[in-house]
Amino acid sequence: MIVDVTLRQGIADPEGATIERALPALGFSGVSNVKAGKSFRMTIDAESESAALEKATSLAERLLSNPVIEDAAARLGERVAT
Amino acid sequence: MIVDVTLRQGIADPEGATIERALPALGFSGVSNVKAGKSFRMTIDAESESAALEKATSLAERLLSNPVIEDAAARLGERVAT
Amino acid sequence: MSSPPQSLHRALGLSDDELDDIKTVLGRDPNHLELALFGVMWSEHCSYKSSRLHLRRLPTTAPHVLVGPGENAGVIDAGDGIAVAIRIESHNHPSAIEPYQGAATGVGGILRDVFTMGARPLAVMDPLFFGELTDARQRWLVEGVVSGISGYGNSVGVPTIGGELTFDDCYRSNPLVNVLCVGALPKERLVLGVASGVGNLAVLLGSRTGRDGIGGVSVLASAGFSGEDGAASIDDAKRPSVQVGDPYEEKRLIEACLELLDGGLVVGIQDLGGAGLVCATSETAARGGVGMDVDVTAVPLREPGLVPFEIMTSESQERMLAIITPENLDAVRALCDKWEVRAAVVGRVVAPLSRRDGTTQGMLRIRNGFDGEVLAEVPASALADEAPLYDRPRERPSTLDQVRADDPTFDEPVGSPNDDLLDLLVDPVWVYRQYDSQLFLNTVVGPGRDAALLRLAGPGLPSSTRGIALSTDSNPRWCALDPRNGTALTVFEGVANLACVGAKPKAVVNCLNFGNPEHPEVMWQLSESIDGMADACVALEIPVIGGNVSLYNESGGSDIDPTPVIGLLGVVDELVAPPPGWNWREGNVLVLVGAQRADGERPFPLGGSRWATKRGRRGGVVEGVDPVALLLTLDFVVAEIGSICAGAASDVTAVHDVSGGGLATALAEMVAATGVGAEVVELDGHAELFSEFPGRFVMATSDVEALEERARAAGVLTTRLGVSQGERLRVGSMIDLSVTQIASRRRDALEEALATLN
Amino acid sequence: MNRVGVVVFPGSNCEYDAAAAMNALGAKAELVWHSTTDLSGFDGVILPGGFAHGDYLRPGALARFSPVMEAVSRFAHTGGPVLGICNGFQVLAEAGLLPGALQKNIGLTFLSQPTTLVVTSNNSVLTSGAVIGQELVIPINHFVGSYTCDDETLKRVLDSGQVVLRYKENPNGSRADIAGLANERGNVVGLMPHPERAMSTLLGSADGRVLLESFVAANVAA
Ligand SMILES: Nc1ncnc2c1ncn2[C@@H]1O[C@H](COP(=O)(O)OP(=O)(O)O)[C@@H](O)[C@H]1O
Ligand SMILES: [Mg+2]
Repeated sequence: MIVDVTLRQGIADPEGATIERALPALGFSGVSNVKAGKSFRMTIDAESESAALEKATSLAERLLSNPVIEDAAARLGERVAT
Repeated sequence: MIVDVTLRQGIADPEGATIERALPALGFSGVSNVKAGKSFRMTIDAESESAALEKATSLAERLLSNPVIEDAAARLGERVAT
Repeated sequence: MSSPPQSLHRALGLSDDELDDIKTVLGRDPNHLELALFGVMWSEHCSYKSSRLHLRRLPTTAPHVLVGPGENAGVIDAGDGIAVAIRIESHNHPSAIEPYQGAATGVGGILRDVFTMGARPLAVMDPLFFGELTDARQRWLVEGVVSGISGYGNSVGVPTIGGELTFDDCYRSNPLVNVLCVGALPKERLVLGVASGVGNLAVLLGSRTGRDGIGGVSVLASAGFSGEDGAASIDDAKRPSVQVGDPYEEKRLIEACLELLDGGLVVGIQDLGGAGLVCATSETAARGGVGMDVDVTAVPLREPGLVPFEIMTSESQERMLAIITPENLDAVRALCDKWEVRAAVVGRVVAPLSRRDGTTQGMLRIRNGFDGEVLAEVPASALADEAPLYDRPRERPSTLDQVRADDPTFDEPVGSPNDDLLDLLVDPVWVYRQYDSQLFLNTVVGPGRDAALLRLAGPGLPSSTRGIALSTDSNPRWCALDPRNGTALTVFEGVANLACVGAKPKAVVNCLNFGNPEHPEVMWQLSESIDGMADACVALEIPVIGGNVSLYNESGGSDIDPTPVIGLLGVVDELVAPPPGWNWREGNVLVLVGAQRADGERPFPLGGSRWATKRGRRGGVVEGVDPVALLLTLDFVVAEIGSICAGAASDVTAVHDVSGGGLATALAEMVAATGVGAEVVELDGHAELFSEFPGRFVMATSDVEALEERARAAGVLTTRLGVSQGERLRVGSMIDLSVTQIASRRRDALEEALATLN
Repeated sequence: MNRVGVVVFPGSNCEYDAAAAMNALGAKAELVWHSTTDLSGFDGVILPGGFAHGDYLRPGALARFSPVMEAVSRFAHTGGPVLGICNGFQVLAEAGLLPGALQKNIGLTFLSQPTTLVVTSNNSVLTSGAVIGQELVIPINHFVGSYTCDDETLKRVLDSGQVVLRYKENPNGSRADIAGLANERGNVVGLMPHPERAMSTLLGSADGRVLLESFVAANVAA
């Protein structure tokens, strides 16, 4: 299970902004809206995928994020095909 | 575009371990292998999805992760119309 | 300019009377934007409308005061061509909602107040107050606040050298996070936040503006939390978008601003704090007696769609407003580019309007484009200085006599004094270990002792061998019982802390954390507390050069205990050797120096002591201290320790003032620090062990006759307490503990308490 | 050593302290802005402590791309003495001038405290004047100071005497208690503790002198 924690819309993201500012000097152009976030991977014992997802969501909201500034969402652990 | 950065196998993850230790007391059982990672979301101007992915991968490897301790992978997020 | 609906002013926190005042000032109805500007500027937080009347009673002048209260920071002349700036502020309400960012932005804000004066910030202190450590939420608050201060302070590169740490359930939903900053500057670089020179430009430096804390600090800090659990109930309209601190931006801003000042490129400079741009522009204009045109469209935004009201009142962090001449614009831009600091011309200084009576009035005009539509036009001084002044009703709490009568001083002790003593020992090392306390190579005494002591040195300062000492103190339990006496004793305690490092007090700053001023009992407490501070400062001849008032610290209708935090700044004339600290050696004689008993009916009062509070006994009487004896004692200790700092040989090997936890705690702390035990005479029961009245010092000496002789000559009382020796602390028949037991308990108490809460 | 360049990145904060320590030992320190591309004329280079580029992303991750780093790398390759203190060590590791990486402390908090270090090799510009086994009390001040590397690298740096300083009591979870590390040649050294903060008993310890004196005594292309 993977929990993604991102800053809420409108909350300042100094880390993302600093990385973005540094990019042109490193030869990366055309990159914008850089946002830094956190992710947590874990194994959850549960009867079903939906039960696991529910558990992860509750974990995400109660422990892994601060809802005042962050959004959290849980997803199943397979890599999204690219 | 989203870049996920995770600690390499075998590298100590005190953050993940601390979270895992705290879980039972909060009433979460059956959660194991907690690993803390980072994610970076960004918009990349590119001609094609594959070009964007290539750019993101290069960014992931050259800047967003430290190969001594971290793995990085890029994947597509939502597409933004330009 | 359409006029707003009836209730808009109330939603903005303005009373009906205040709306009438605004109409009188303007001679017409205000529009929405104007009303919003008044709403934030006339909030309690920005205008001090409930406290200003009382603050006037504080003594604020002395020959060495260069800048007193009212500016961004107070400034004294510390000698050798160096001026020292100091300021304290609260960030209580934001920290209750998001402890990390609340505390972090508190540090950021206080630094800006200091470098605004042209001073390089050299040190921070952080008095903190939380509920008892009994649940995971308090732990979350403690860890969040401490890591916020650590995360911001360390990264921005200013050492945190001390603070306070108090746990009491009155702070359960209302943690207090106060931050003090001290900085230094070459005397001639002193600048004030003044706009002058018609045609000059107002340049906004630093971060882009977002919807951070709109109406935030000002509105939040001007209304209590309604529900039981502060954070849970603030969900609604009052919840501002939380401000996020960026220490890296602030670091570059500090360096850029100091370079601008060194280069003589600015006329005036002002930080953006509570109430953001409207506050900075109206205050600078008001101080300079000029008008200012502000172009809201010129303000760099972090996100699209902000309306003028949001732009003007946003509390986005890490921004400064510099007033410069147009000729210097290019140079200012170049310097800002070097530091990667954004610089945008957002305003112009304009001539004040002439009024019919021959006086002039500087107008703050908010415009849509420099030559565009005028969106708001109000007298700058009306916003900045002319908020209504309230003499709110005051009333001595009706329960106070009863509470005072319930005096724990004569309680029969239950259990063993050994356990009582162990229970009182807490080293906040878990907190201060997270703070860089040594940057700039000035820290002679860091956190964990009586006062912090710094060399008076820093980049760009004239050379000096002086030192500055800092202490923050509070005693809410005393102040709950007797705000006047309690506050005076708190000042005395701070001065005693300075004496332990050989420093003479030069200035006081204070942060008055109180409950809801609309409660007459709270106003009485505030007024009494201010009088107590004034009395103590007059007696000691110390000017109060700055402060901050944080009201509405209440939740669920109950107010915190009155919590005046006293910050003291002292100077050591010659600092070439460290003060002796707590490290006595084997075989020293231990002497109690100063008053032997309190000045009242109770020789060893326990009302408001930590010993009594631990037992749930919160009543009693706070006795006074004889100021004459106190002054003699302080002078004596300052002379003794000051001479050691100046490099002289001395028989004095250790010194520590008696404060929280009383004499027994002071002895145990010294035992823990040195690893050498002590054999101490019988004392007058648990009251003498644990009574906390200030003005007493434990000194250790290798030549007791010589010390006694010097004390006698100075008119200071001494008694021999015993001898430092062995591996146990024994006090008569009452205390018998091993050195390791004391040391490990003291070191681990806090960390263990936190660890049990998950 | 005559001229020492102290590199200043935006966000550095120990540059004045490092310069003061150098000057106190008779060298002449000059602050060098990170956009500099030429370090010729310097006899030694220090990357000081602080939070270069805010430590955003990872400490040192952005700083290693600062223009000055190419010059630092050239200077190092020609044998010039390079010292990275705290953040400077992180930058050198990110830049690949020293092996391994630094992670968050095991306790997940910033640590500011005195530590006792043991000199384990004098095969470096920082420890050449110290005695192996000598104990030094020097403070640490970091959040990201837990040294890590793979097993192979660990064996190599231990065997070759590249580990120059180890903690007597490991405060942060560093592998093999590593506090300071040199490159193979011994001219590039990084350490997490702050020797410049241990230059005088007035401030608590003078044990850092022996290290910085060694550095000042080092010669280019030693
Ligand atoms: N929050 C904190 N941050 C940093 N240092 C602290 C903090 N709380 C307490 N300290 C330090 O711990 C020591 C003990 O504090 P305290 O018991 O209040 O001292 P005193 O009784 O002498 O006033 C002081 O040096 C103080 O600066
Ligand atoms: Mg004290």
